[in-house]
Amino acid sequence: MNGPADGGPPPNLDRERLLHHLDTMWRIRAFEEAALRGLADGHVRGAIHPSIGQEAVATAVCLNLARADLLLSTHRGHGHTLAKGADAQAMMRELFGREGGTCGGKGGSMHIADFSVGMLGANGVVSANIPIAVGAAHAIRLRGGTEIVACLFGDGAINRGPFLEGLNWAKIFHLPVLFVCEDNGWSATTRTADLTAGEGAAARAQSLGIPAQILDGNDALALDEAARAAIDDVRAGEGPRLLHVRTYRITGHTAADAAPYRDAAEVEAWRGRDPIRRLADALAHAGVDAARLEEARTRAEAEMADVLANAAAAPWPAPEAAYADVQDIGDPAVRAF
Amino acid sequence: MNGPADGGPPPNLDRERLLHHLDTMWRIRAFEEAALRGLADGHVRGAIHPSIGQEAVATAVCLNLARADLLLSTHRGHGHTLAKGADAQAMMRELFGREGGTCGGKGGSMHIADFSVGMLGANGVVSANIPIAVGAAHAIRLRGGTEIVACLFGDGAINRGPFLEGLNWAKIFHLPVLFVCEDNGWSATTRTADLTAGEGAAARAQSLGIPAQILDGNDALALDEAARAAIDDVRAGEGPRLLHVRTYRITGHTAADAAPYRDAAEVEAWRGRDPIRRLADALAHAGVDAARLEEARTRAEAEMADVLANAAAAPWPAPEAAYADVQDIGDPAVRAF
Amino acid sequence: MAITTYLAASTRALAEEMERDPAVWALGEDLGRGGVFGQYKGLQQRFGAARIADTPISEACIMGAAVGAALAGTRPVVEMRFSDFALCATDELINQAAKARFMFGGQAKVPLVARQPVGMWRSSAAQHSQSLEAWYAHVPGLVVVAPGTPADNLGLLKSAIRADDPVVYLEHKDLWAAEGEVPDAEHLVPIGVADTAREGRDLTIVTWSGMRRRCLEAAGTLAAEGIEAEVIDLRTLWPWDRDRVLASVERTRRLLVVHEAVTVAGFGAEIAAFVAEHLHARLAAPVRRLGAPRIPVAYAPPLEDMARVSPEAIVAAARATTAPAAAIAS
Amino acid sequence: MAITTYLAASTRALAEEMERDPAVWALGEDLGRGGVFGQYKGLQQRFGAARIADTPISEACIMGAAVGAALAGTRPVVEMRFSDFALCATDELINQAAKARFMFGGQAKVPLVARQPVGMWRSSAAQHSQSLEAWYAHVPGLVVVAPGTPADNLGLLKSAIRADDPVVYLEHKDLWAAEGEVPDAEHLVPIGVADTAREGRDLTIVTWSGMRRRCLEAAGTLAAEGIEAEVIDLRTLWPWDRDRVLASVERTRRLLVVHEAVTVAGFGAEIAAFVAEHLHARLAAPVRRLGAPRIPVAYAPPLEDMARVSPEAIVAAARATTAPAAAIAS
Ligand SMILES: Cc1ncc(C[n+]2csc(CCOP(=O)(O)OP(=O)(O)O)c2C)c(N)n1
Ligand SMILES: Cc1ncc(C[n+]2csc(CCOP(=O)(O)OP(=O)(O)O)c2C)c(N)n1
Ligand SMILES: [Mg+2]
Ligand SMILES: [Mg+2]
Repeated sequence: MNGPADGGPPPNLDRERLLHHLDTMWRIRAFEEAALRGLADGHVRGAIHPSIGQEAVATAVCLNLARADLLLSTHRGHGHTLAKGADAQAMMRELFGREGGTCGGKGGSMHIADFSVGMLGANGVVSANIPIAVGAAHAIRLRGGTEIVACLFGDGAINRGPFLEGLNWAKIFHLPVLFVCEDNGWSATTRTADLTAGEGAAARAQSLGIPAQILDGNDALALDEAARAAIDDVRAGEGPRLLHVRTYRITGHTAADAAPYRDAAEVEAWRGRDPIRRLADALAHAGVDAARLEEARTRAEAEMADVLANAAAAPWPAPEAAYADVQDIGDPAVRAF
Repeated sequence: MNGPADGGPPPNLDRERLLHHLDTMWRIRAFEEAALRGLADGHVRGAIHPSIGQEAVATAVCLNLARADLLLSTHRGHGHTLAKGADAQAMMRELFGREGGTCGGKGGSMHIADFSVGMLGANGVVSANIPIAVGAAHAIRLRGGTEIVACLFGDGAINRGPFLEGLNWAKIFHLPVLFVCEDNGWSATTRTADLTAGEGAAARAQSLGIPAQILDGNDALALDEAARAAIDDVRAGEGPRLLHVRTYRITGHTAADAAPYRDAAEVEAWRGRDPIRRLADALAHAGVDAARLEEARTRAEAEMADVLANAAAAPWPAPEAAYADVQDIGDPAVRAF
Repeated sequence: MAITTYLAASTRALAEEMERDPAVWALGEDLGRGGVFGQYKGLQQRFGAARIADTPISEACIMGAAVGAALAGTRPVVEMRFSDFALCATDELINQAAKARFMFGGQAKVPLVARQPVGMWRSSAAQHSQSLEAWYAHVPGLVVVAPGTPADNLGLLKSAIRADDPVVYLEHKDLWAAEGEVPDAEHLVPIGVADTAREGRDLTIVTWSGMRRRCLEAAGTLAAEGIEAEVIDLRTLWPWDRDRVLASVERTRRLLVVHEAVTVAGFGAEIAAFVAEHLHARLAAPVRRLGAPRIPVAYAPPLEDMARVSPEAIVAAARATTAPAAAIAS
Repeated sequence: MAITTYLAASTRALAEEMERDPAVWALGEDLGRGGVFGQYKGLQQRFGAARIADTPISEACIMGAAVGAALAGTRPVVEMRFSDFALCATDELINQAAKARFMFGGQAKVPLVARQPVGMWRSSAAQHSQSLEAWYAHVPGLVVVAPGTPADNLGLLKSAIRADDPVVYLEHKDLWAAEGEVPDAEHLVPIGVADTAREGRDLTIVTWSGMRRRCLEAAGTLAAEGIEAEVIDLRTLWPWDRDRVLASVERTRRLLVVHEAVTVAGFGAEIAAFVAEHLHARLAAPVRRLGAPRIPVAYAPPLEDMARVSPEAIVAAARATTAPAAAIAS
C-alpha cells in the first residue's frame, strides 16, 4: 500500500479505521509533549525517552492487536502503552510518581506496565524484553491460548545476546510472537550503523528462518497493512515474524539530551517525513474534512493538558507502599533487615 | 579439493605436510584414548570431553596457525591444544591434576591452557570463549600486531548470546579472527538441529556480513586447504571469517556418557567416515608407504603410553599452591578470610 | 517411610506438583534425557515434551522466558544445570524476575523456581563448583532455599513450586546420591523454617546444604569429647529462621556458622553479625564463622581440598569456641 | 591543590594513565560522546577512537573482550554505564575475569578495570539504582574499590588501572558533581588503605562511597550533642583495611557500619561479623549495621526515600549505640 507521496491514497482506504490511527498518533504525540512539560516543571523526576516521530509504529502494531494480546515494550514505550489501551491519566501519574499511576509510582517511565490491557512492561535493560516476550508466548502455547505476543525493541537492541537467544527460541518452539525492531538509527548518542554488522534486524531474523520485512516506519498506511498481515500470520500459528521498521527519533535520546551530535539537516529531513502529517495528508486526499483532522490534534492536546493538570494534583503514594509488592515469603513488611 | 572418495587425491598433494597432519591426528586420538584409560584407572578425576572423530578440525585449523597466533578453545579442547603445540606430557599431567600440568593442576581438562604456544584457554562455559577471542584480537590490533586469533566452538554454542555479540564485534571492528564452528550434531545429549533455528553457524555469520563456508569436517585435505585460505584472508586484514565444519563426536558427551540416546547406525556411519583413515587412504593412494602410515599410529600410541605412565608417576602439587595465582592485591596468601 | 536419594526425592517432588497443577512445567537443557544429573529422568516420557521442555543452550533466554511465562500465568521450574551457568542469566534473575512484581506495582507475581545445583563435587574446578547463596539472599524479591536431605528436597521443592515468589533453589551436587528417609504421603516443608538436626547445650552450629552432613559428623566427634553441639540446618536462607537461631544461642551462648561458600561476605557474615547485634551480652564467646578461604576452587584434589570445610575443621572451630579461653572476660 | 569534581577527577585519572601507558584503553557504549555521565568527555578527541572505543550495546562482549584483551597484553578499562547492566556480563566478570589467572596456573594476569557506577541518584527505579559491592567482595580474584571523594576517584582509579588484577571500580552516581580538593601533582591512592575522614573517641563509623558524606554530616550533628564519632571511609572493600578498623574500634569500643546497599547480606555484615569475632570482649555495645531495607528501589520520591539511609538515621543509630543502655552489662 502506498502513501500519498507515491501518488495518492489507495481508493479503498478505510477512513474510520485510519482516523482512529490518526487520533491515536496525536494522542501519543500530545502525551509525549505533555510529559516533556511535566519534566520541565519538575514533576517528572526520572529520565524519559520520548517517542516523538515514531508514533506510526506504536499505532500500527498495537491497534492491530486484540486487548487480550500481550505486549512487551522498551524504555521508549509511552506510545506503545497508550496505543495498547492504557489509561493516559494513570500513565502520566506513573511518570510523576503519584498515587494512581499504572504501577503505583514504583516503576516510572521505564517500567510502565498495564496488565489489564496486556501490556506486560517497559524495560530498563535493552533487549531484556525479548526473552520475556518469548516466555509469555510459550505460556500461551502451553495453555492452548489464542493470544499472540508483540515485542518491540530498538535497533541498538539487536546487538545484545538476548536478541539471538529469544529469536532462536521463538522459532524452534514455533511461538506466536511478532518481533518489531523500531529502527530509529540511533543507540543513545551513537549511530547504530557503526555498531551493527550486516543488514540488521531483518537479515538476522531471516538467518534464523524467521520471515522478516523492512518497512518505512513513517508510513502509517503501509505499516498498518504490514502489521495486520504479520499479526494474522502469527495468530494463524505460522510461527514468529519480524518487522524491521525504519523511523527516526525527533528528540534526543532522553528528554535531557539536546543531541548536538546529530546533523541538523538529518533531523530536518525526518521532520519532513512526519508520520502524523503524512497520514493526515492521505486522509485529506481521501476526502476527510480538514476540521476533523484538526480536531484529532486539538482533542488530543486538550486531553493531555487535562491529564497533566490532573497528575500534578494527584497525591504522593504512602511511603509504606515501598514495602509492599516485594514478595510473599520473606515479606519485607514483616522483616526488612 | 577432493578426498579419495571422490576419485583419488589431487596430483599435487603435499605429502610431507599431510603426513604431519596425519601424525598430529594420530597423536590427538592416542592422547584421548590414553586419557580415557587414565579416567578408567581413576587418575583423571574430573570430567573429560573426548574429541575422537573430530581430529581433522583441530589439525587443519591449528597446523595452519603460527605459534604466535592465539587460540581459544572449548571444553572439548584436547585436540586443539595438542595441535597448537602444547606438550602432551604437561597436558596429561593437567588432566591428572599433577605437578607439571599446563596449569599446575589448577584447571584440569576444561581449563587447559598453554600461553607459551598461544593457547589462551579451554573454557567450561559454552560460548564464553568467543568474546575473549574477539578481545584478544582487539588487543592485537591495538598494538599493531600481525598475529591472528582462532576461536573454536561447538554447534550448541551458537544459540548463546555471546556468539552474536562476539561475531558482531569482530565484524564492526574488522578484527583478525577465524571463527570455527565444530558442528558435531550434538549438544550434550540433545540433537542440536532440534534447538537451532535456520541453517546454523554459516548462515548466521553471513547475516552479519562475515564470509562463511560449510565444510566436511572429516575431510582433512579439504579442511586444510579451506583453513589455510581463511587464515590467509584473516591475516591479510580482510576481517573475520567463519568456517562451519560438519563432523561427529564418536564418544559420548563426556567419557562417562555411553550415549544410549544415539542411533547405533548413525555412529557406525560416522565411524565409516573416520577422518584419520580417510587421510591415510589418500596418502596411500598418493604413494606413501604403508609402513610410514602405520608408524604414524604406533609412534603416537607409544608416545601417549609413555605420557600416561609418566603422568601417573608425577607428584601432586603442594596444597599451598591453592593460595597462589589468585590476585596480587588482597592476596589470599596474606589474607584469605 | 522409605529410603530414597536426594535426587529421587527431587524427581518425585516435581512429578507430584506437575500432576497436581497443570500450570507447572520445567525448562532447561537436556531435560528429555533426564537432565545432567538424572534428576528429570522419566519426566518427559510421563508429562510430554511441552511440559518438560528441552531448550537450547541459552541460559539468558531460559531464565528470561521463565519470567515471561510466569507473568503470563504459568509456573515454570528453571533448570540451570550448574549454579555457575546461572551467571549467564543474572540480569534475567536479578533485574527482571526479582523486581518485576515490585516495579509493576503488584500487577503480577513471578512464580518461578530457579534450580541451580551448587557446591563442590569432585575435581570440577572453578567454573563448576561455586556456592553463591549470599548473593541471592542480598536481593530483594528473591526467596533462597538450600535443602540438605532427601526429605527436605522433596518437601521444599514442592513448597518452592507452590510459592508465588521467584525462588532460587540450590541443590547440592554432592548430595544427589545421599540417602535418607522420606515420607510416603504428601510431604511439604514450609519455607523459612529451620531444622534442628541435633540438639545440644554447649554451642549452636548453624549450617545448611552440603555442610549439614559434615556438621553432624563433627557433632558426633565433639560429643565423644563431651561437647554437645546443637546443629541447626537453616534450609531456607531467605527468610532464615532467626527465632530458632536466637533461641538456641540464647541457650548455648556460643555460635559457630559453617558453610561451604567463601567466608568473606558469605551468608555466615549475616548470621554472625545478626546474632552479635542481638545477643552480644549473652554470648560466652565471640561469634565464629567457618567457610572457604577466598580462593577459586582448583581441580587437583589436594588443591581442591584446601577450599573444603572438613569435619575436622568444624571440630577444631567448635573446640576453640567452647574452650574456656574463648570465654569473654566479664 | 584545586577544586575539582568527582567526575572531572575520573577523567583526569584515565587521561593520565593513557598518557603514561599506551597499553591502557577504554571500551564501552557512547564513550565518544563523553559517556553517559560525561566522564569520558574529550578523551576520544585526545586519544582517538581506537583507544576510547565506542562499542555496541553488548555488555557480555564488552566484558568478555576486555578479558581477552587483558590476557593478550593490554590494560582495558571497561565502562558498564550503570552497575545494573554489569549483570548482563556476570559470567564474563565472575567466571572468566576473576578466575582466569588461577585456572591457568598463573600463566597470565587479567589487568582490567570494570567501572560500574552504583547507587541511588534520583527516581531511577529498581534497574538503575543498585549497590552490589557485597557480591564482588565475595568473589576470589576480584579487587573492589569504591571512592567517595574527588581526590580518591583520581588516585584510586589510577591505582586500579595500574593494578594487575581485575578491579571492580564502583563510582557513585550521586557523587559525579561533588567537589573537593585534588592535588595538582600526580596523585596515587593505594588500594586497600582506608581514610579516616574524621577522628573521634566515642564510636567508629565505617562507611564508603556515597555514604561518606552522609556520615560526616551525621558526625557533625553528633558532635553538637557531645558524641565524637570517628568516620572511616574504607575506599577499598577488598582488601578492606581491617587494621585501621580494628584499631579504631579497640579505642572507641563501639562500631556502626553504614552503607547504601541492602543491609541483609550486605558488606556491612562482613565488617560487623569480623569485628565481633575479633573484638567481642572489648566492645561496649553490640556491633550495629545501618543499610537499606530489603526492598527494591522505587521510582516515586517518597518511596525511593524509604530505601535511603539518611543522616538522621545515622545519627539515631549512633545515638543508640552510644547510649548507656546499649552498654553491655558486664
Ligand atoms: C543492557 C543495557 N545496556 C545499556 C543501556 C543504556 N541504554 C538505554 S537506551 C540505550 C540505547 C538503545 O538504543 P535502541 O535499542 O536503538 O533504542 P532507542 O533508544 O533508539 O529507542 C542504551 C544504550 C541499557 N538500558 N541496557
Ligand atoms: C553456558 C553453559 N551452559 C551449559 C553448559 C553445559 N554444557 C557443557 S558442554 C555442552 C554441550 C555443548 O555443545 P556444543 O557447543 O555443540 O559442543 P560439543 O560438546 O558438541 O563439542 C553443554 C550444554 C555449559 N558448559 N555452559
Ligand atoms: Mg535506536
Ligand atoms: Mg556439538
